[in-house]
Amino acid sequence: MIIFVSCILLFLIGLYAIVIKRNLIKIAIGFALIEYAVNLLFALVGFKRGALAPIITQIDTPHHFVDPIPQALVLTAIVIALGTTALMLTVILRIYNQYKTFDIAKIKKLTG
Amino acid sequence: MKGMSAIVKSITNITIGFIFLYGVYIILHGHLTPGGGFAGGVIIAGVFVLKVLAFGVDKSAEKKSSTIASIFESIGGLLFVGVALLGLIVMGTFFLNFLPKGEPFRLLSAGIIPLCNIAIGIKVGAGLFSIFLALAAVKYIMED
Amino acid sequence: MIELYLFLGFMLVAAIIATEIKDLLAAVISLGAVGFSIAIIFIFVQAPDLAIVQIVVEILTVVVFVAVILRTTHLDETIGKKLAGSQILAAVLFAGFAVLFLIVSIRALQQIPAFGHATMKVASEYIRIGLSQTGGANLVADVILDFRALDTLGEATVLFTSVIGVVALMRKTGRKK
Amino acid sequence: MTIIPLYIAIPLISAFLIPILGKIYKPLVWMFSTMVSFALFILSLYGIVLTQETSLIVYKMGNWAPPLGIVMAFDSFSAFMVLVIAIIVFACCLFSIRFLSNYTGQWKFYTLFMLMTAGIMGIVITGDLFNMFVFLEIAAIASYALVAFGLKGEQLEASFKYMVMGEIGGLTFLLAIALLYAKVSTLNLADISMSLQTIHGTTFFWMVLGLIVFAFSIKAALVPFHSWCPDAYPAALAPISSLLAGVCTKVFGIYTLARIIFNVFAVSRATDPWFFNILIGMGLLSIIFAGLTALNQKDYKRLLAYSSISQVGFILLGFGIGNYFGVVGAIFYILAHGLSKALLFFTSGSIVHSIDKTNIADLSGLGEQMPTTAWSFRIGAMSVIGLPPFVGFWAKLFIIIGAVKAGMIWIAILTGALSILSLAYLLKIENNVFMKKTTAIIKGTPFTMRIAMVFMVVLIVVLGLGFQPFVDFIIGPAAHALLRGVEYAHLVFEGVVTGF
Repeated sequence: MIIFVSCILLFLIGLYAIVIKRNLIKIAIGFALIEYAVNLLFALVGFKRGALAPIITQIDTPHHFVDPIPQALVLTAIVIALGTTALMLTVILRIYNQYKTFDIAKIKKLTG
Repeated sequence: MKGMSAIVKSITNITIGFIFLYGVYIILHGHLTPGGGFAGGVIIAGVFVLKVLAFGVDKSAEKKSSTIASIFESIGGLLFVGVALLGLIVMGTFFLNFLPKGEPFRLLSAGIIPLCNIAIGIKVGAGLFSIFLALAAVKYIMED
Repeated sequence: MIELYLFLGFMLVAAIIATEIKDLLAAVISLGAVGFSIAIIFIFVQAPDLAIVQIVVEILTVVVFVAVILRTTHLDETIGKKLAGSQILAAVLFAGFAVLFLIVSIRALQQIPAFGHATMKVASEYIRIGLSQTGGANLVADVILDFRALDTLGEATVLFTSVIGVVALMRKTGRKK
Repeated sequence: MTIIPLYIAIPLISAFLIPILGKIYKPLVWMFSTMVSFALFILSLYGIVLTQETSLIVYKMGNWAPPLGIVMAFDSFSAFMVLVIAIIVFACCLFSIRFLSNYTGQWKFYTLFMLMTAGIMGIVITGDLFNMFVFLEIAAIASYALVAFGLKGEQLEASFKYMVMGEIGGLTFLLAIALLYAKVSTLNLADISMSLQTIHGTTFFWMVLGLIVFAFSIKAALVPFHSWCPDAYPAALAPISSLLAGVCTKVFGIYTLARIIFNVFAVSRATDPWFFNILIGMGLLSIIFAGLTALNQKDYKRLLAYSSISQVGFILLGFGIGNYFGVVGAIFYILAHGLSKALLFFTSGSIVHSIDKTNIADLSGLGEQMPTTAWSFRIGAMSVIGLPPFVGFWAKLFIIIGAVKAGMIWIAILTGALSILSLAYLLKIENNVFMKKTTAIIKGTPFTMRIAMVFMVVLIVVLGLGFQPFVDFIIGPAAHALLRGVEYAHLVFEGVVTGF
């Protein structure tokens, strides 16, 4: 239980960085934290106490493995997170080049 | 981008081949051991990143390598979809594992899985290298 | 399981440092610490595939972050400034939301199987037929490249999309004169 | 041979080919993209024919039986969505040809455009929860990049805002998937639906559904979470605004929400009326708040963006009514609003292309100089307001009939009355932009752009006049597909498998 809750805490720390921080890089860091939190929670729910990593080494022994599906899904999710982070950093870099600041309070061309 | 000192350069020269080989190993053994196309592809991208960081590139080389990377990326993607479509053409189902499964625990087994791993490896390696070039090395990518 | 708690605690501390420190480079290094502790946790929960991918992706993420910071600035000027009124309002709203979210998610987490007792309805089927039907000994590779290959095609496409997106946004000018 | 995976494979392969084609000969890129989108349009018509014969086609990826592998579940609702997507994608492609002549990096635009198409198509066809997330991310990442495509300051800023909001939505959805997986240990939508029957109504059930509704209300830009939308639509290039307003928000938010509520969680008005009343409330909030805000807007595209948010509210209202006519109205509204709003954003693009201004105060008297654009605007606007005989009228009528049949007279009256809001803000544009006289010389609208607008106008008029067979053969079955609830799961497991 504490293990799952610490994932939720990591999620909230990331959300805090996104909502409260005014620095663009900090917001990107917040996103990375949220992505980690969800990935970690997903990987943890597939764990089985006393089981082995899901790689078969011998054919005839009885298999007692952890759940391979969350591992496969988290693999996909990590890559998606990498793609999003790269795109977000590109937008941040271009914004910096135009406004010379990371402070979102100073970047206000849009209203509302 | 400028290169680094002579020490970095000579150490890079020694290690770069081994890292590349390790990446290829990870890709080819993806169906037997942990790792696979994605992890191996990132390692291969790392080889090129290391090379660029250590030796530096001039503008024309940058442009050339980003073009080559984008072509390789398209090829990797087409290879992957191609394997999927072959399943459709040969046996009538998208993504069917239509090749013989082979003997377990051998390098040449598991049907299309190693092929897919290779396609993903090429694609990921090329793609991440072009992200690195775009964000770190080139001032701006010049117009096509 | 004491080592698991240790790394979870380390992860949370590093995450707080990453959000609060003034120097952006240090923040990114702390982010790297979070990522690496997660990679180690993956090893503890018997997920070597994930650990490998997490490590290489973490390295690449940090490299990209550092590349962007080196081309711009590494000081967070917003730290230490007086909070604006809207920010205080946002902080209060966020605190309320966080408490609510925590309570509701604890209620929900109590209803899923406890840590270490995965249900494995479909997964046990994979374990049973995985090797004989696909021929791959690594069950995770079997899942991502055979049973759920469409996800992997999607994953490769996401990466392709973001590469094209990065290249498109790094053009010199948007419009022709 | 079955065609269902081709809806995803064709745009995907063309996206991989376009970078190579762009290096060979540049004009090849737009020719190829237009051809591909036309082919998709033809294929989508064939999909409608397929679903007339069988109510649900299951396509097993890699020939694995449902809970093991990923399946594509293609029913009448999916077929209808594919048709709407294909129509608007084709029109946007046509419109982009000349519009993009002012911009650099054409092959990048078309690659992202095709990736986005592949993503949207994937969302509506897939029968697997995690796969839905993956396609959602493909389409979303492509759209973030496309919003910033012009590289101006406000475009980058809008893209960043959109990315922040959109990713919070996406990651919340992933969190919900993780919780759901921990409980039911499967990812197939049909299998989840079966497993959830046993825990229907528990705290866990509502918590996960709440997370999903939260995630998709961000993606659909419903009112408390809409703030990205009025920035992103005006900032994007006109064809992308059309695509975003016409199909993206509908597919990202509304389609997914409807599918998950009706078919997966199998909630119905009969069992849980309070949940549907919340949906109605959210719909009304969007309609009223965004409609009133639209009245004060000074920018042509921003006004249309608020109008879009308000119209999405009507769709949610239709689903919230929850009986057959309400759902028919909502589904019809997806089409009606997609066509009309895409057309209105086309007119904004045509104005931007000619005089490069979008502030309503700076524009006047364009009616004489740009007759095609002006008449397209008028017809699109009448359809949005809901005047007969255009397609928007019938959609609204079905929602009102649904409300009356459900005994919610006041909702029926409100739906009719709130159309006046749309009338008010669209008249503002008509009066200022198209009516007055001007002396300025304006360069004409290019031929392909006019073709795209005329294509949409023809569809709006034809579907408006011939709505009866359309409702009988396409929308009615789609509504039945949604309303059959948990029956969906049984159909997937016994589903008709197509092959050679």
